[in-house]
Amino acid sequence: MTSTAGIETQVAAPGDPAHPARAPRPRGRRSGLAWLWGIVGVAAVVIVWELYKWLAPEDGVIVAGLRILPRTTDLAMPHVWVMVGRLFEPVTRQEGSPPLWGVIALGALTTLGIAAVGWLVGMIVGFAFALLMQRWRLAEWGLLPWIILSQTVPLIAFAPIVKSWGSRIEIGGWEWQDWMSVALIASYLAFFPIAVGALRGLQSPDRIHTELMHTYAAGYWPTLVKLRLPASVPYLLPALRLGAANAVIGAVVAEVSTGLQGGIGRLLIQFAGQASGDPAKAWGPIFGAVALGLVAAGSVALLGVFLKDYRRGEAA
Amino acid sequence: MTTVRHAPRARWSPAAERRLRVIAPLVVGLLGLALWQFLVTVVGVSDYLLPSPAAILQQLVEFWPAILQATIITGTNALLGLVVGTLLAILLAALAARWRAVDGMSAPIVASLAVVPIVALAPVLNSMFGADSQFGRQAIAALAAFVPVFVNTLRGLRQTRPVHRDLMHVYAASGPQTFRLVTLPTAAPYLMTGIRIASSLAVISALVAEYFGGPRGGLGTFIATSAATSAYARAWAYVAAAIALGLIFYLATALLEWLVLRRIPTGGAR
Amino acid sequence: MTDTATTTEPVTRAAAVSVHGASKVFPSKAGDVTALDGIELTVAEGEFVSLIGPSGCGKSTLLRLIADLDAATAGSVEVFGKPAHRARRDQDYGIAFQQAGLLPWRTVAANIALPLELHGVGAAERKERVARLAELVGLSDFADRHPDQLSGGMQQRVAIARALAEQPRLLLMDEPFGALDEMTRERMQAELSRIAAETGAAVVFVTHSIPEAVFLSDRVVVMSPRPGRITDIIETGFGADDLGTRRSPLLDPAAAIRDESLRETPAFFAKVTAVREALHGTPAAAPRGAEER
Amino acid sequence: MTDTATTTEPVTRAAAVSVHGASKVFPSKAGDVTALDGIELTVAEGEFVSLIGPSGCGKSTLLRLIADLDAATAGSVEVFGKPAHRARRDQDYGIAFQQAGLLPWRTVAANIALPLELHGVGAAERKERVARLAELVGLSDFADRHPDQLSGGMQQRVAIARALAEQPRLLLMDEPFGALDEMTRERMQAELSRIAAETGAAVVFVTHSIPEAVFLSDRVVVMSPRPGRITDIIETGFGADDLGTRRSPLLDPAAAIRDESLRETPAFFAKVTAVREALHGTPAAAPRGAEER
Amino acid sequence: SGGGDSPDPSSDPDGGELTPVKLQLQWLPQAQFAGYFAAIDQDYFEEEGLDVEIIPSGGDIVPQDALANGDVDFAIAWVPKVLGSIEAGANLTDIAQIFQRSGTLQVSWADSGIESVADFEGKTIGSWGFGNEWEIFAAMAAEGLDSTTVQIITQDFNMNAFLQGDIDAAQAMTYNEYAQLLETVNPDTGELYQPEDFNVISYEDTVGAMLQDAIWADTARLDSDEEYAATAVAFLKAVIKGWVYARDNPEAAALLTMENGSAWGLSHELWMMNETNKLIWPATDGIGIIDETAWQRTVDGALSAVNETGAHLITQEPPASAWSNEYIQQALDELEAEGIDLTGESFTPMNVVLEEGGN
Ligand SMILES: Nc1ncnc2c1ncn2[C@@H]1O[C@H](COP(=O)(O)OP(=O)(O)OP(=O)(O)O)[C@@H](O)[C@H]1O
Ligand SMILES: Nc1ncnc2c1ncn2[C@@H]1O[C@H](COP(=O)(O)OP(=O)(O)OP(=O)(O)O)[C@@H](O)[C@H]1O
Ligand SMILES: [Mg+2]
Ligand SMILES: [Mg+2]
Repeated sequence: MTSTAGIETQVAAPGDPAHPARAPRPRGRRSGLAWLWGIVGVAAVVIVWELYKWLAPEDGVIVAGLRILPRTTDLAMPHVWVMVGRLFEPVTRQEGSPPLWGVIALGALTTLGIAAVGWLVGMIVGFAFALLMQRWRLAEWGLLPWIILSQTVPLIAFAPIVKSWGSRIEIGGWEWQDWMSVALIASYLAFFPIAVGALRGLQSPDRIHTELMHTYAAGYWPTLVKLRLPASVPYLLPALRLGAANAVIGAVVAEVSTGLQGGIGRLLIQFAGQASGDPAKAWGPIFGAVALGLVAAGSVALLGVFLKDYRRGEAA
Repeated sequence: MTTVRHAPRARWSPAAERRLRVIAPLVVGLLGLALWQFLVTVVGVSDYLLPSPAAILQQLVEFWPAILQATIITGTNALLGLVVGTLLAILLAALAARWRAVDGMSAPIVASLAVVPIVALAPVLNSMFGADSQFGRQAIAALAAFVPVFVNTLRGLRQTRPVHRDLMHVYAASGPQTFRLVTLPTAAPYLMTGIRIASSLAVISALVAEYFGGPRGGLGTFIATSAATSAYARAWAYVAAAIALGLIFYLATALLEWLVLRRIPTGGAR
Repeated sequence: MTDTATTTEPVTRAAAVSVHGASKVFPSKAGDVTALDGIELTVAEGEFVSLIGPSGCGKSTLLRLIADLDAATAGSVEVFGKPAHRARRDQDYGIAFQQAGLLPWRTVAANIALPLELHGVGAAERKERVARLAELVGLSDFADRHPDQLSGGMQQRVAIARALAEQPRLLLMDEPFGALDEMTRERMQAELSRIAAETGAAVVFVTHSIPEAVFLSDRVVVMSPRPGRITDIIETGFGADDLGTRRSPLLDPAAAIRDESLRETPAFFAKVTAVREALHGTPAAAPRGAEER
Repeated sequence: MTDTATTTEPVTRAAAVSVHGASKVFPSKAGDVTALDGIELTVAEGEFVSLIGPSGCGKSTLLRLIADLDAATAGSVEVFGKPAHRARRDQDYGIAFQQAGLLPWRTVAANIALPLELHGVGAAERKERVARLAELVGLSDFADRHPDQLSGGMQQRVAIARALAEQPRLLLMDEPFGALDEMTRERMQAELSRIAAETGAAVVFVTHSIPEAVFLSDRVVVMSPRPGRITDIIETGFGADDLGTRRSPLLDPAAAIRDESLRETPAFFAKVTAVREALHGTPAAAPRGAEER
Repeated sequence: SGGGDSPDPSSDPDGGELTPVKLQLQWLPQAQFAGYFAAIDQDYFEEEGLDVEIIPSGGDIVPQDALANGDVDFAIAWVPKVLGSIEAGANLTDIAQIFQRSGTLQVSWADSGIESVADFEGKTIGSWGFGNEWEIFAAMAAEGLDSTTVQIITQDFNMNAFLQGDIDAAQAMTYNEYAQLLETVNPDTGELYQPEDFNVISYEDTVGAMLQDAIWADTARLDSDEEYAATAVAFLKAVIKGWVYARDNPEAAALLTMENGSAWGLSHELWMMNETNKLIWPATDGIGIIDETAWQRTVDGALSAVNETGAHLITQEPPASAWSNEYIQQALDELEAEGIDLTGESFTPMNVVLEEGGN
């Protein structure tokens, strides 16, 4: 739920961004209701899944040679209870093998750590770009198109380069670790929404406010600290949330791409390799990855609680 | 207290501004290319791993027909995905805007879709829809496009101004009339923004999905294949085509957005 | 002009608006808000009535009850002798708000045509009526412009034309000039006075401005908040030769049109002072910080 | 009260504002716009001057020249005998706009403290000054509220307190009450009159409202557009005992404070009429559709 | 036991200090690489004065690139892919051909009628891509088929595409994907699939057969850096001992791969161990010796293979430096003296029972 709101940064809202569309409702009841409907929504997906699996032909629904609805074999669509049940069975028959969910949780935590570093780096870089572009319009014109374009480069194409270049970095006793390559790639996905959101945020103060600072003969830094940074919070929060989700996606893909051990990306391909003989096992890390993304985006949303004074502009 | 006159940003005449807006990114791009070529030829970063722009260009020319073919395949997948994803998103957003229950129910699903990595989805979709068709990639592109379009459209559908709603009520207008005359035009700019964001996502998703199974022939396949035998110049030639494809999608949707915004001015009237 | 006026000829004897014992309560988490309480108000055909009062006294709410945009909690609201919702469905009134509320993607002409389109008026007639309305509000040259190409005053005139599109015998207006600067506002007031006289429509007009209310109205209804009540009704008596009703425009439309020079007469100033005193009670400033939210 | 007033004691003999032959041209793609042309204006210390005129006549532009938010194309703009940009750096004036422009994330107190913070006033002194200012505008009880918890009028008072924070001898205000409803507005006018008298600051006040200008000012400057020019200067003469300057508040602050009852005097009405006529030329309505954008 | 008495210039001068070595695998840890894990586990590397770090690979890490860039010291990679890299400018040498045979199969249903490469025409053929498709193209080229006569589908990580009929013939390694098929329940019988259910074409039996897992070293360093050359020999010695251990103790070696991060169950790893052993042993000339005919056959296949874009894997013969038996021979010679069985003439594969899901 939190990250649906997170995508708001992608909204280059035409017109007034803080224009309240509806009368606010009592907050507590509303979020309680939202949770309730959310649970109903998930339940509906489960029911549709099972109903479809029950009713539809094995080979799916094919129209004019194109399969428009999926196959219903156990290979393609395992029963929900089988997928969930599998989580609580051991990973392998080997003695002492931990339950599947434990391995997934561990992998998810590892990835979360890496993604967090990537997110931090992405935030710093994104913010630096935003500051640069806010300060000089020429920088904005010159850089922004490339920042947008950067996201059309398939990151898989340069994952090996990042790993290779990274592995050559050695400064004193400090050596580049493989997980840092993954974090770097994660930061590449995370920085984009943050740069764009922060730029919009830093540019968001009304003219009346910038002119006020001008009449106070306040220079660049006081204006930044007293005005632009606080004003950017409502834009920054969703951007950071989106950045967190992106960082997780980037970390997972980069783990797969660079072959890093220990994270959920590794589990995704390992268990996907076993999907023929044990279809339900492959779904475990998928659920794990989704949960991971939701947790990452959700925890950033918590930031908003601490910054709620800076979000008053949203309601006013 | 300081002598910095920061408030009025440097002012250029509108014409100069328009020119600079084009020139600035070009200069940055050329500088980047020059730096790249410099790293490879002068500093001697191994040409093996990071081919020079010149080498990439040469491969681009040599494999032009194949690259074009691959671009068309990936582009078609992305386009179909974008169109289908957009239509589904509009439909669901309309339902969610109409019924709170649909909104609440779709929230966790949309949120999940927004955070699920392609590498997790691709094998599953290949199993469900068959690895022998492009459908899996199109489905992934559609899912990738779905999220931003849905979120933006839903937002847009809620921007209907109370005064317009009152007006339609006063005219005793029917639900469909209100939707056609007020709700939809109000949401259109938001929808367009969503589509613009979705466009590059659709391209990149369709491409990355090719890494994880399905028919060969697209850009993703050949980036991977070329890289696997260290034909990096060729790989980057395909990457360049991918970037161009993403750019085309982005520009096309930006143009669409501009056209719609021109027909539907949002500012001014209160 | 004459044929817009013909619609008033088959006059029903019912008042344009009659509100009896109407009250409106909004439920809220911090307890109910009584926006209106025991409102009694009758607006005769062709009469111009202003509602004035401090913010939150329920002026808009009362107007919305008449327009059937909200339903009264108690009491009855009738428009031309029918319940408000019937009147709305019959399109017996036109309405204009503080915000012009034009559809930005439609031209001036298309905005004016909107209600006609919705009610299935044929294209040819629509075109002809829109042309006449644009003429009436002085915007014939701007028919093909979009709202964002117009000034605030011009937008408001389009909104008024739109409200008049179906030749209603009742016009409801909620601070239609509130967003305009004072000079444009005075000009618009004169125009509205002329238009109301020409069409012979009754008008219920919400405003914050005392001079505006006095300048335009046959009667000024003064309201007070918490709960919203009518505290005073002041007749202006300008250009009227019988009590409470403006001289029928059919007899002499020009006589009902207020002139700019009216603003500089002592009679005008006296009425302004009367309304001010009705509003403020005493002319002293309110205690600091006690202003309502 | 007295110690805010002490700042006016080391009075320089220079006028608060003196503008000579100032003009301002904005370049635009459709040719240059002459927003101001040959403006001559002097505002004495402690004097209250209003600028009034139709939209686009350059009122805001003139105020912005004085505030050094824009630079004049020709002519000179001096504030207390210094060039405008020196005066800005020296914080010789306070300013308030139509929108209160409070920072929504700061409390009332923190908003008032903003300029003090920026100019390195120590925490203790800041606190003490903010308390005094909040008291002055009657918002002591609201110091810890955030702007979104205040009404529009209260927000405007915070903005005025902020403008007064550095005890400027000149206050620049661009339609500060433009967004308020008329009743709140009248109350705010009375308060501003009191505050101006108490602090002894000169005020340059932009407004659209004739009664407002007349009620507040020692002199009303009437402007006309295209190009923006001063067409008339009208002295009100209320509560003044010498020409063009309000009686020094040091001598008798109370005498300078306008009273609500002033609005109902024939003298007031006469001045309103005078300003109206200066503005409109003839009292007739402007031709239809000719209103400027 | 043998480390001390072998001449080892890299460890001797340092007085017992271990030489750090990085080895890049070409996929995740599994029994395909059991020999290397065994060499670590059994301290064979340490005995040779080496401290070896094994780096697994993921989807996009190309082992020979990691080597060519100097990120690692040795890499495991298939010969044809490296030939491509060599033509692209990498300067690498195959110093030991661990797998003597190709382990690639093309699996189809028993009733599909696909009995040989010639039957591919008009069919949908699966491959993993990432350079694994060249063997198919080479075998097809030998049959006079070009890449446009079949539809190639990129397989993902499992055999679902084949099991669900999306592809007619799937690429499968004897030691991995083929086992995956046999670990899957046949919905018709409720039992696991049996070998009779499938037609299996082994590329080893075709002209397209190419050499697979080989140990690659940096040519320039071999030539210029004596210490590196000596390390290579020491490294190979330990690796050979590791593979001998894996041959003689398949269960222990299979378990070892699980300890090193494989997510498969023991049955699957044991199968893989067994099949991997089959690709290595018996090694007539000694483990790791590059058979010149097999090498030439691989080169010829690589020259003839053309993919659907018209791209060639290689267009000219690789340089002579691309392979060398010098180091492996030296290693074998030294180990010979220790009386280790380096040919595995007597190797007999075991019979592994696969379990459902490979868990
Ligand atoms: N939809 C609503 N829900 C709850 N309370 C409402 C609603 N609409 C109006 N109110 C309350 O009813 C009272 C009257 O509101 P109304 O808008 O009619 O006042 P008004 O006289 O038009 O004020 P203004 O001059 O500010 O427009 C106010 O106290 C207001 O808060
Ligand atoms: N930044 C600007 N660029 C170009 N033209 C401008 C600019 N600012 C003002 N103008 C023009 O200068 C003229 C005077 O504008 P100004 O804002 O001073 O008018 P005003 O009297 O304050 O009007 P209003 O009552 O609407 O606030 C107008 O014609 C306006 O279009
Ligand atoms: Mg109201
Ligand atoms: Mg202005």
